[in-house]
Amino acid sequence: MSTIPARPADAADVGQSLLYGMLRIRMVEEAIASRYHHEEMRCPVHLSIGQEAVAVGVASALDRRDAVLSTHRAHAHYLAKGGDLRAMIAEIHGRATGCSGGMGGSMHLVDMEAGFLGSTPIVGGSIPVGAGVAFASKQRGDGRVTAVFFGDGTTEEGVFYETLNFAALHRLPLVFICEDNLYSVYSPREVRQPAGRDLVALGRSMGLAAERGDGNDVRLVRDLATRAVARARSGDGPTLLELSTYRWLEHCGPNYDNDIGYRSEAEFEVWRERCPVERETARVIAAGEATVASIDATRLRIAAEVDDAFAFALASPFPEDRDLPAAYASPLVNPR
Amino acid sequence: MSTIPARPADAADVGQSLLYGMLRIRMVEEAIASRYHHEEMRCPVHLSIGQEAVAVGVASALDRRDAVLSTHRAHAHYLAKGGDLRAMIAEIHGRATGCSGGMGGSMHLVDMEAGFLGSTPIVGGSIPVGAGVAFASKQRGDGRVTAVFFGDGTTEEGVFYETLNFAALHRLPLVFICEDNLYSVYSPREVRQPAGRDLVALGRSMGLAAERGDGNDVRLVRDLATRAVARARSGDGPTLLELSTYRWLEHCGPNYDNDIGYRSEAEFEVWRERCPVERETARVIAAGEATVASIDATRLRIAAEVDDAFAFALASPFPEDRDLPAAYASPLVNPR
Amino acid sequence: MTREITFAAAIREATDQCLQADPRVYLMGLGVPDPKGIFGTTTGLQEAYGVDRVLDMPASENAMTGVAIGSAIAGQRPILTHQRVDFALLSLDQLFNNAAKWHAMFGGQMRVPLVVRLMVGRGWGQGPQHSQSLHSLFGHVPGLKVVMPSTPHDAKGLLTAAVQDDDVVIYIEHRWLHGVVGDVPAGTYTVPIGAARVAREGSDITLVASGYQTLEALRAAEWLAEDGVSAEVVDLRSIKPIDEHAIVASVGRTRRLLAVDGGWRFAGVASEVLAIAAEQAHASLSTAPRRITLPERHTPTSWPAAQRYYPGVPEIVATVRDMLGLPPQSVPPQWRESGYGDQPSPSFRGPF
Amino acid sequence: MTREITFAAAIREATDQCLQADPRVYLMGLGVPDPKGIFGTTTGLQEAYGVDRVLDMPASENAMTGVAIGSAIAGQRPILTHQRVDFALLSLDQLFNNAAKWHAMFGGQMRVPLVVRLMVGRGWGQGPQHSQSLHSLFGHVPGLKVVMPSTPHDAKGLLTAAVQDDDVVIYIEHRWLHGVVGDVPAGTYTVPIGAARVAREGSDITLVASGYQTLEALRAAEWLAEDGVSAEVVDLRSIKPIDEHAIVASVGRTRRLLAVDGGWRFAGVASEVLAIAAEQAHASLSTAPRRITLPERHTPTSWPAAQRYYPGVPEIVATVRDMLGLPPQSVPPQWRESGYGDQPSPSFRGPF
Ligand SMILES: Cc1ncc(C[n+]2csc(CCOP(=O)(O)OP(=O)(O)O)c2C)c(N)n1
Ligand SMILES: Cc1ncc(C[n+]2csc(CCOP(=O)(O)OP(=O)(O)O)c2C)c(N)n1
Ligand SMILES: [Mg+2]
Ligand SMILES: [Mg+2]
Repeated sequence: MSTIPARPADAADVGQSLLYGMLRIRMVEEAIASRYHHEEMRCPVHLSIGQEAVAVGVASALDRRDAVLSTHRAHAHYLAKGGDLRAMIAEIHGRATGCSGGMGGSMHLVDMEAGFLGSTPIVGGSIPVGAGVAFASKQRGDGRVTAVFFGDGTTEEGVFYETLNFAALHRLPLVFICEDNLYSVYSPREVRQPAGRDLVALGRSMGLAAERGDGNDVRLVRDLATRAVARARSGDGPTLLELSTYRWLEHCGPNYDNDIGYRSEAEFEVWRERCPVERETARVIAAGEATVASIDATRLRIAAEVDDAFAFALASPFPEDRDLPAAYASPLVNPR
Repeated sequence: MSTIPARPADAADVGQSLLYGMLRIRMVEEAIASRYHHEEMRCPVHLSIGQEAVAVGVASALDRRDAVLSTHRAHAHYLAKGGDLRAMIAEIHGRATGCSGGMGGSMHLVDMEAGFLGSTPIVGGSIPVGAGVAFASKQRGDGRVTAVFFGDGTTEEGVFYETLNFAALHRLPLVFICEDNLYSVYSPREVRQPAGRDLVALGRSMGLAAERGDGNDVRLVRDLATRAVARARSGDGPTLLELSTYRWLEHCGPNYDNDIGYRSEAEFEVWRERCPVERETARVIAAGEATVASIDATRLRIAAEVDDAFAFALASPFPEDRDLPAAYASPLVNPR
Repeated sequence: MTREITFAAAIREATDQCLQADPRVYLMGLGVPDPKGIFGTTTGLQEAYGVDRVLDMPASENAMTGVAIGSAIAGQRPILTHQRVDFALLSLDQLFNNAAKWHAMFGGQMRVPLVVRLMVGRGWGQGPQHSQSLHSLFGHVPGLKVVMPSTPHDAKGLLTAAVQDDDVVIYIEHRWLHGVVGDVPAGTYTVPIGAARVAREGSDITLVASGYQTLEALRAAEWLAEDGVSAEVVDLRSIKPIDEHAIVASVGRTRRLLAVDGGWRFAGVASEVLAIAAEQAHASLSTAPRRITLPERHTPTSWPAAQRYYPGVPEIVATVRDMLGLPPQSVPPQWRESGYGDQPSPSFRGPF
Repeated sequence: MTREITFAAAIREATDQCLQADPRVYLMGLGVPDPKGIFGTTTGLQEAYGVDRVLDMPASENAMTGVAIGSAIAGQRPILTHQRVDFALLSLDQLFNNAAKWHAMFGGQMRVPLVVRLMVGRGWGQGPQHSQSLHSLFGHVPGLKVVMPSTPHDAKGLLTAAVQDDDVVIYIEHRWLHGVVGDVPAGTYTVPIGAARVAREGSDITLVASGYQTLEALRAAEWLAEDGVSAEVVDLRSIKPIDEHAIVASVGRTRRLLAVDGGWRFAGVASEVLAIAAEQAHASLSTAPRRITLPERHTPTSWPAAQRYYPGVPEIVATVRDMLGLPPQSVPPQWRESGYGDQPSPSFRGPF
């Protein structure tokens, strides 16, 4: 085998495509981080390095027509769901060719083709919207499943609970994915939630199926998500998955920040050891599904794709005002 | 003994004072209902007939300096906490002598002396305010406990969960009392919450102590509340109590409404049988703590007090505009 | 062939026809299918269209607004109701941050054809938290349209237009209008969003009003006419977009302007009306324009105080006379407001 | 003896002094004690005053506002912060239904001495949900005071006044002001809430501005002066109560009015300024007053588009010249805005 396949052709390819998906996200995020100081990407970026397994594992359980909604930290979800890389990089560069035409930046990604219906940075804001998409699926019987991603800090917003209740009440085809990376910006869990908070018990008491798992184990994530998606698809209602993981870089921006005082280098190192990409790489190689050489070849292929996306973005024009969408979708009636 | 004591003098009086408290609320509410058609009480009234035991049981566990916040259905809580009857009836009549000076009506009761810090009709709205009062107590170390009352429908508002989290995080001296009367206005549980919702498990998963009980058994309520208040007072954090009960009259207004179609006469009859006042009356009589005659004497005493309150209200003036509070507490600076 | 029905019945009819015409339309709100049927505006609709299309909901205003938005971007056309505007304050995150922006912030790829029906309470002790009229707030945010009918005809036509519109429309109903009767065509029709109507022609002054205050302005104009003053009444019907042309054209004719709004003064719709006139009709104005709005206070619950709180015919008449340099004159009781204290009519009694 | 510090440092100093002076004062908000310290405005305060008085909080804006209210009625004096105004939309139920009304709706027996610090984002791709300037909304609701300083001096004085005030004060900080340097007395002092300031005297036209737009108005006035036009700049400082007298007095002197506001147009503060002038200074106005506000669109994230989105010196100068009947003239680059695109200065770079 020369390179890892981008999409699984058969069962044997699945592990490789999981690895491919994670590697690709990792390399895209690394490229954003390394080029951010050029000041061509003039918008906040919340990178997902260290958290790739959640996005890839969940997306691997979804069909292309299924829907995803996400947050400020959306690059991984967008890419894993099949969002267009060029359009994302162009959007982060504020170009007219960006996925939101320059209205969104990193915090408002969208790819309608890929079923990525939007990511927004108001904490909790996209959760009920995802439930609404699932509600429409239920009303229309279109068989679509919706997944909403959010962080551990988001479980402090009331709208999260309101949405759990509604989803359970109507047995919506919906999967809630909580990426627990221990922090909300620079605030550790202990200043935000009481010790011993049990989100799985909470989900169950609200009437959902709920499970917790290692969010850095992409195959476990895929398995949990596959069960959740099957449950949703068959009308058995929503599932809440809590997946533990860790963000390697600063909350917003391209740098490491273990030195500024809110977390320790030692803690970081523990999680660095649990790198989801390295773990899956080792597994794939051990299983003989890929070799170091084939993975290197894949890296080269991804690097070229990333270079192309940045070149595309930098070559794209900025939007003119006439290209920008109005606040209203329908023309305002001029009654005269 | 001639009548039931208004306040417990010693242990033997407790049961009687619980009964007294409930009887008094019942008779006040009945008087409001029977006189409502006079159209002198020109404001919405949400009566508590059938739900007296929750208010009285909880209040009996609180000290006078402890704080209570409540909702649109607040008469029982206000009276049980020691709120001034004349001021309440005058407020419902829109008089200047009302507890809120004519700005509140039935839905905004207050008695600062009695520690009744306010009731408001935006569902869920007073819950975090209660937590704030408890937070101030913690900051100041004043030993005060706060109780917040709300209905089962209110557990659908996000702010309820946000407040549970904060209260558990800071181990606030707070008791949450959910009066589960099966309905939110005319909407039964099944259109609002999934079957099998377990609020006690939910409270525990959020990090609170939580218990459920028969809200029509005033002694059980008192016992549960006493434990919760002790926990709060000793710094062991908040408790969520879910107490099942039933509202006899229409959601808002003075009438019975089992005929309009949202609930059955049969259901009503089951709950009518579980009348908290009758149950406690039987218990007190069986225990020899009171007699039919002594209770009748108490009724007469209460009836006189109620008549006095209505007479006081009707004799009171309406507020002049100059008596009404401005929107601002401090005079607006006129800088010139 | 005229047919008179109530404002509430007109809303129900529009909803019924929209549900009938388009399977994507659905209706959701606290109490929508209950025996009171949102003051009669939704009665029987669940029976006719089923529980999937006409449904109750949990008391979760913010999430339910998000759900409505999500369903709208997925192709549905929700109508969400709240029995008081005041409850919608819980959902302004979803309305302002998401509903108003979803179309634009994703480059115009999605639409949010959402209608939110909000009711303004008044009288019978509604008090500080059940009587706010917050149309100005909604109007401030780009991406939201805001309508505020004053007649059964417009109630039906604007609701139908709102449901057919591809944007978010905030539809504001004054509780005292539900019982008002008027001519309503039986078939489906729309009233264009963004078009005011000259509710009464006049030549001495323009009264710009909306919603329930239009009725007060019309009553004031009637009494003024008895007295030889000719007031034109412009019923905005839509708050946003506001019909600048209609305001400027009327002021051009009458050369005087009084804005009568049912909300608070500061940065309210009346401020906007005056600003538009000042910018675009400064030269036409023969005297300083004025505003009649709620006082800078919260609604008292006590009914006599509440009655004084709401400005109506007497205040309008007094202000108009003053603007025209006429001496004060008291308004006979039959021209004052409704004359029924804190109820719009004797048959309409609390609690409501 | 003058001492120059930044706007952010002035806020920190006011907070420090208030915490020091009154044990009832406490400070709460997402990230308050974190290493970034709310853009440097809270750095070190937790170390100085302890975790009970300077604390982080869960991402629960509505409940935390209620908690602040509850603690305030129980005698504390909370300062609550949100890093973006946009997040406060989640708490408008508590702010509008409770904080603004608690005093009045219980007959004046309680007070809510609460300060809510809200930050307006701009530039570096803040985009539709992180750059709203919603002061007009807060100003609309009786019971809330709203201040919006434009200088380090006023930032400190208004924050101290807000903390000492017995009402709810919404304190709005523009992100681009945090780095601005100016004279700030070291001791405790207050700037009265409700009093505007004439930031520059002039005789040809009055520019009424607030917050960051005051800087644009001042820059425009400087350039206009080079060109022989004398513009007076009134810095509102307080949005609510608004200093009507200062507006009317200035317009009485200059006979022309241009309101420059950083928010949207419809029923915004600029509308209010025009309405006040139309009502109270109609006869003084020699020409129609105008407004410069944000366009009726959402903030683009793309930086060149965002730069065009925000009106500044060029738009002010062009409008003033037009109002004075002068021919258009282009503004040299050094007078335009800051000249640094989507940053206020080159040292101030994203992400922020
Ligand atoms: C309503 C709201 N409150 C606060 C913020 C500021 N904020 C931005 S990202 C973030 C962290 C949220 O933490 P979490 O959900 O755990 O996501 P993570 O960043 O860790 O992926 C916060 C609080 C916001 N954007 N929206
Ligand atoms: C935010 C909000 N939403 C809706 C309402 C309308 N409403 C008034 S009382 C009520 C019922 C609440 O039910 P519950 O909490 O069970 O209290 P109960 O009336 O049964 O005592 C509702 C929904 C409201 N007042 N506030
Ligand atoms: Mg997190
Ligand atoms: Mg209930």
